[in-house]
Amino acid sequence: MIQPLTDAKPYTLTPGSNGVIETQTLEVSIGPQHPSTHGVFRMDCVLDGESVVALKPVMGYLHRNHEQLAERMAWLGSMPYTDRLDYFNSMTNNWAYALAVEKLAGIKVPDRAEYIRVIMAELTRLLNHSCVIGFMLQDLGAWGTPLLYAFRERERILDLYEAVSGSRMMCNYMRFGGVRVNLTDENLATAKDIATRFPRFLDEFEKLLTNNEVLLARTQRVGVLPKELAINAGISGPMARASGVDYDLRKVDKYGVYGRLEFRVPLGDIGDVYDRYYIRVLEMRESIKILQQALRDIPQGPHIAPEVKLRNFKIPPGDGYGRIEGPKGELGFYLVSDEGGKQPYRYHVRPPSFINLTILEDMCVGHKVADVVVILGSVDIVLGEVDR
Amino acid sequence: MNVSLDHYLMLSAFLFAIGLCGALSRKNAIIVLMGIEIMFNAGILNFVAFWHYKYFAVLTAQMFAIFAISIAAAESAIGLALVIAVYRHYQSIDVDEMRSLKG
Amino acid sequence: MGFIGKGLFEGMVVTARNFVGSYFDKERLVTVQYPEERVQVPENSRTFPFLVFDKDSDPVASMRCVACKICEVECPPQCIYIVMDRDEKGKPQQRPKVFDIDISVCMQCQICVEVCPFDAIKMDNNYEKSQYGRFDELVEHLPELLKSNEFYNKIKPTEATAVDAKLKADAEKKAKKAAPAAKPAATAAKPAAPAAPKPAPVAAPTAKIAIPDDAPFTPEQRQWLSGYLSTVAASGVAPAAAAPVAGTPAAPATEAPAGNWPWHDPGLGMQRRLDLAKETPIADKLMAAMAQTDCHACGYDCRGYADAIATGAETDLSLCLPGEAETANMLKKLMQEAGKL
Amino acid sequence: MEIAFWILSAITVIGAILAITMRNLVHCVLSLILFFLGIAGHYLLLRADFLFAVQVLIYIGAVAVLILFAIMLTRHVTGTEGPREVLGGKWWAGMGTAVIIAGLLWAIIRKDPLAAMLPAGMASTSVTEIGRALVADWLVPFEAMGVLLTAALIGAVVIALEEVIRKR
Amino acid sequence: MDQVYKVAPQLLKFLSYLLGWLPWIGKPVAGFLSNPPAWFLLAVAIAIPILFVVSVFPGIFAYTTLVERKALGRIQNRIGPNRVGRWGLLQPIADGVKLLTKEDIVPRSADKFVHFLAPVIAVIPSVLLFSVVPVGAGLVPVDLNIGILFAFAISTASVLALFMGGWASRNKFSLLGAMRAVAQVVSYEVPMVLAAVAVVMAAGSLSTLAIAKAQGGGILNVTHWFVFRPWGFVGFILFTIGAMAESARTPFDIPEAESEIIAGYHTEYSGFKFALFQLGEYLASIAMAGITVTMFLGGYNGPGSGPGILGGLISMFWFFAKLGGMIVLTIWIRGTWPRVRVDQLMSFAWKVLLPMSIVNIVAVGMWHYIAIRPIAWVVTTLWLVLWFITLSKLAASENIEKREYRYAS
Repeated sequence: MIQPLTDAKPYTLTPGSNGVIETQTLEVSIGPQHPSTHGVFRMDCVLDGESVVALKPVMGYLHRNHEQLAERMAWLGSMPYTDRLDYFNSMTNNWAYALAVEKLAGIKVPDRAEYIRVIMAELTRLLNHSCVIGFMLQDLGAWGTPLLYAFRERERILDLYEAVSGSRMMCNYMRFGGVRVNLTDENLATAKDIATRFPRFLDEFEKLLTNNEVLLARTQRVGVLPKELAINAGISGPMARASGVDYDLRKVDKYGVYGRLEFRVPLGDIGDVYDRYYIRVLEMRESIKILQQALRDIPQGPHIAPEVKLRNFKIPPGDGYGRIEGPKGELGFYLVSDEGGKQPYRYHVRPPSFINLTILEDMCVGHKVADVVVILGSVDIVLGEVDR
Repeated sequence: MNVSLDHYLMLSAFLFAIGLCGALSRKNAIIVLMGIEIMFNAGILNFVAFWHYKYFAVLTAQMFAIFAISIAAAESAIGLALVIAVYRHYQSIDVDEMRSLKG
Repeated sequence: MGFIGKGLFEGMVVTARNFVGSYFDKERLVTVQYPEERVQVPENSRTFPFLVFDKDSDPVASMRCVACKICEVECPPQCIYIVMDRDEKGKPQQRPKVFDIDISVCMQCQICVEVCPFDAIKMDNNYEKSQYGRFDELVEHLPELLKSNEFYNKIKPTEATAVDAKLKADAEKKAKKAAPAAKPAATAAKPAAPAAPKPAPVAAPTAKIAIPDDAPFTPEQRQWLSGYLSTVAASGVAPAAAAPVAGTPAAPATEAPAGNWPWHDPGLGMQRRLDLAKETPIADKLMAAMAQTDCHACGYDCRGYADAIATGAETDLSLCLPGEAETANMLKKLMQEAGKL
Repeated sequence: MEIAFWILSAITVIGAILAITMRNLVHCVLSLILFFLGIAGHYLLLRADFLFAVQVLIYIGAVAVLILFAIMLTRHVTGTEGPREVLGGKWWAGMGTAVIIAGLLWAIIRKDPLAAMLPAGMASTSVTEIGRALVADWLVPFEAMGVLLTAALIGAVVIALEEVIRKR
Repeated sequence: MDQVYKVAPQLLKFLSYLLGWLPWIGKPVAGFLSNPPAWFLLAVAIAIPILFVVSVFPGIFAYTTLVERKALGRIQNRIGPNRVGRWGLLQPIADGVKLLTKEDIVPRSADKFVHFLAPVIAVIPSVLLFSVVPVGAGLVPVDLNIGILFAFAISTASVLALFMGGWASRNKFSLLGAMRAVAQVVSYEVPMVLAAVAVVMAAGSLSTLAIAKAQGGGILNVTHWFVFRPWGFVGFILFTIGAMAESARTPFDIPEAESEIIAGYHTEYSGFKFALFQLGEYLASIAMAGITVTMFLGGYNGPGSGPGILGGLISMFWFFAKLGGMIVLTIWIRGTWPRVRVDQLMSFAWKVLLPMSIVNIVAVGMWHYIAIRPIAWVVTTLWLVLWFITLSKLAASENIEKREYRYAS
């Protein structure tokens, strides 16, 4: 299914092979400087007229040595760097890393901290999904309107982030064994306000676009990802669920307090761009439910496990893999601690957008060049995470 | 000096010769087609010139011009389709290389 | 599904509503006209670090930073550079001579603030730091970094109040501890070292006699005097003279000892400290080799680190940041002398 | 009138010559468009408004664009022919024929008594008249033309998509 | 032009009255103007419409960009330009200065001559289009008897500029954009012309002035607008879609789709050449809006319009108001809809618009031959609605499906 591009297949465009009018194929390098590659990402497309006959994703323009840096740094020192992986979802990145370290060090997280984490993660999901849809529609050519509506809502969530953690995007909020700052009642009220207000935004958003014939025609049956391919390629997150793979770590692992919360996992059947769009809308609606439950149930208590030291934090030798259901898919951190235990011996990130990106060619070939950017938009990548 | 029919006839004869030259001497099938278009236009110009200078009252010349333009359009469509078909077959649109009648 | 074009039409209704709404509804029009109006940043908001000092009259002397270099080490992108101030004799001065933060490298993660044991470095919320240059202009030096405690109180009232309360409590605790210790020191003149049995010659006079800030001395003199007096008091040579010179009867100790360790005074030189600890067990000697700031850069206080080395729990001898290479070498030497290395 | 005639004639002739002599195919087409424009100008000069519009609409809007498409479909997109020989093997024959025909026509025109004729009138025909003529006197040719165009349309599609159809 | 020719002597007299007090030259100039020779009158009559077209419509263009940015901003809950002058009123001037002072970059491998020529050619057809747009009662720069046909012929020519620009840039994105532009304009020309044929049939003339005149009368000069006829309404929608595609406005902006092919054919243009492309594009869009207004929205007709100075002014007001309305409509659409794909664009043109426009021509025939108006209304409406439903069902069945989503247990 997934063939390496060194394979000769995509480029052997011998005349007469496909039977249509022989046109000269055009090799177009979309990116690294392009309005809709969502960063410095390049797609080497071979076009036959407007149709894509081969596509090679080229990554690494934003490589920042994340893993090696972390291996030369104290455990805590990597926490702000995880913010910069997927800069839209720093909260969930923090959580995944904290979860991995907590597993490795055997730290118990207080209940309140778990609830705070759930609240933050679901807010992040709302933020990410609304913006992804906005970006995707931007790629579709809806000239920024949906994107700016999404940004308007994102602003409220970011304001809450800033009030809580001090920064809008680079939150650096989670700590091993809890969170850095406790949520005040005022913060909780803001979160509640967001949770009540968001459905209204979603309704407006859907009215703007879900039934829009142009959108339907552009997205349905475009970039289909079959279920088998999704499973084989290790796709996770909304993309896998849009293809009908019932895989949500919140249900599978029940990490944090997700076991106590009630929510459903929407599934698509076809796995095209429209499914990926609509699954995200439905997931946002579920996230709001989770938020409301978490805000209702959040207990009083400490926000961080008191025994965890900030400095000279050491972990006994061993390895551990912590993963969460990030907005983009399964975000995992694999950590190995060795003698001394002051820094990770090995630090590996399983970035969802990178792995989801690997099947870009399989989804794009045969479609028009205009679809490529939409399919890329529906994959939902952040180059900070892809290239690390 | 007033512009007379003479001038137009000379002009169109000249254009016709240019078109013929292009159609006969260039290798590229598309240029050959373009030469034919030039010849067509020269002919149509003749019609219109005669209409203007002599048969002003009747529309026959204009009708001829209209029909000629239509036919030229049809001809170029077919011609270019043929060029594309030939190109697909020979990977070339050089008229010199189209030697066989067999498809 | 209705007729084709219904979805298109509905979308146009939504945009029309937004168009009109943006004129009347504050919820919709969220734009802020930046240079004229600014959003009120939340109290927690953070941008770049600054250093807190307490007294406006003398920012450098009253800054809380002791140049322990914890932040320099812990800073993930390594954007802090500290050089400890030393007098001409090479004695550490308990404050940084150079404190640079490269704000083009700083990623505003607040880890320096979290790890600082002295509440000396805090996060500013000034987000207008753009400069015309890319290099020197983006490095902040000590003068720019120093901000008063009032400023800190102004930008982050809640946090700063808590910090002030904590510092006050700490100071009181230390003063309380110091007070009983100081009394024997004062009376120690005649009984000549009234048998503080276990460690070191004198029990009490470890109290660091600090010259008050309002005393008529230059900072250097003050520093020297404090050290001198402390030494004198500790060794019990001229105890009676101590009080009058100190100016105020019970000089509030800014840095009180935690135990009966006469060498536990960062104002003393290395040699002097080791002399004081000459007759003591290896752990105490090791402790005397430390910089005595109790900065926790090593993960312990000075006592704890010494004990950990002595018991073999800690093998890394280079953890004492304020002591720099001097301490590390001395530790190595001591360990070798003790035959443990 | 005279100035306009000479300018337009110059445009036309230059356009035509460039169209068959330039090496770059796209330049050829652009010159051809110049030629078409010149001819259209001549129509305007000859008071044939409708033909002017038809000329622009069909030749520039359709034929030229069609040729451009054909070039794009068959050639390197830059349209350059490279160092290859652009003239056919018997180019001198073509040139000769053209020169002889031009000479013949020239001689005939000089001889013809009609040729020195000056304009008969200045009023232009209205579109209404042309329209009426097309559906009255010229109905049969008009319909035949419709059939021809349809046939050409289908024919062009069939020829160009031959192999696709065969594959299916 | 004819109108101006009639009014010109009065105008010149007024001018001579104004200039008469000037020393030295005042007297002779006033004398010359009050009794002008024929050639001078003709020159004035030619110059005034040209000046009008060249000054008013670029002005409209400049402020269209401002209105577009403001309106899009408000649609997107932003403020839009408001720094240069009050409400950003001087923004177009600032933009112009900026574009004029920008460095003009020509790619090294570009075909320099064609690259230079393309933006110039882009503007010419757009300006020429205005020559047949009547801006008021009897006020049309040139009343050609082939008016509409002329407009179509000229607007087709604009595609050449796009092709030249895209091809000469030697940039693959530009070339893609150019090919898209050519294919799109050629395809949409057909349904557009056919939609216009319906109007021409109803008005019985190709002259734009005659078409506008045919829509006068009725209650308040409004009820006879063609858009208030079943076929006219359908024609209006068809023509508007065609005009938007022809001038590459959203949702048909695929030749310059910035999210796919950067900026299409003007990717490699900067500074003033880019400004010329923009000018040409916007002018074409405005001119197309003007022709739409003339053909379907009653042109200059409106309450109070008519001959004479006052009626003329009112008719100009109505024309420009409707033109503004059309511009706002395109901006509104731009702020709302996503872009269609190139193959969908083609199939939409050939499978929906073309049949619908032919059906519409038949509807006009019915309208013409059924003498009793109510019956004509019912019959044509039914005919059009039935076809519309059929065609839209056919089009929708290809592309659009209704989805249900399930939840994991």
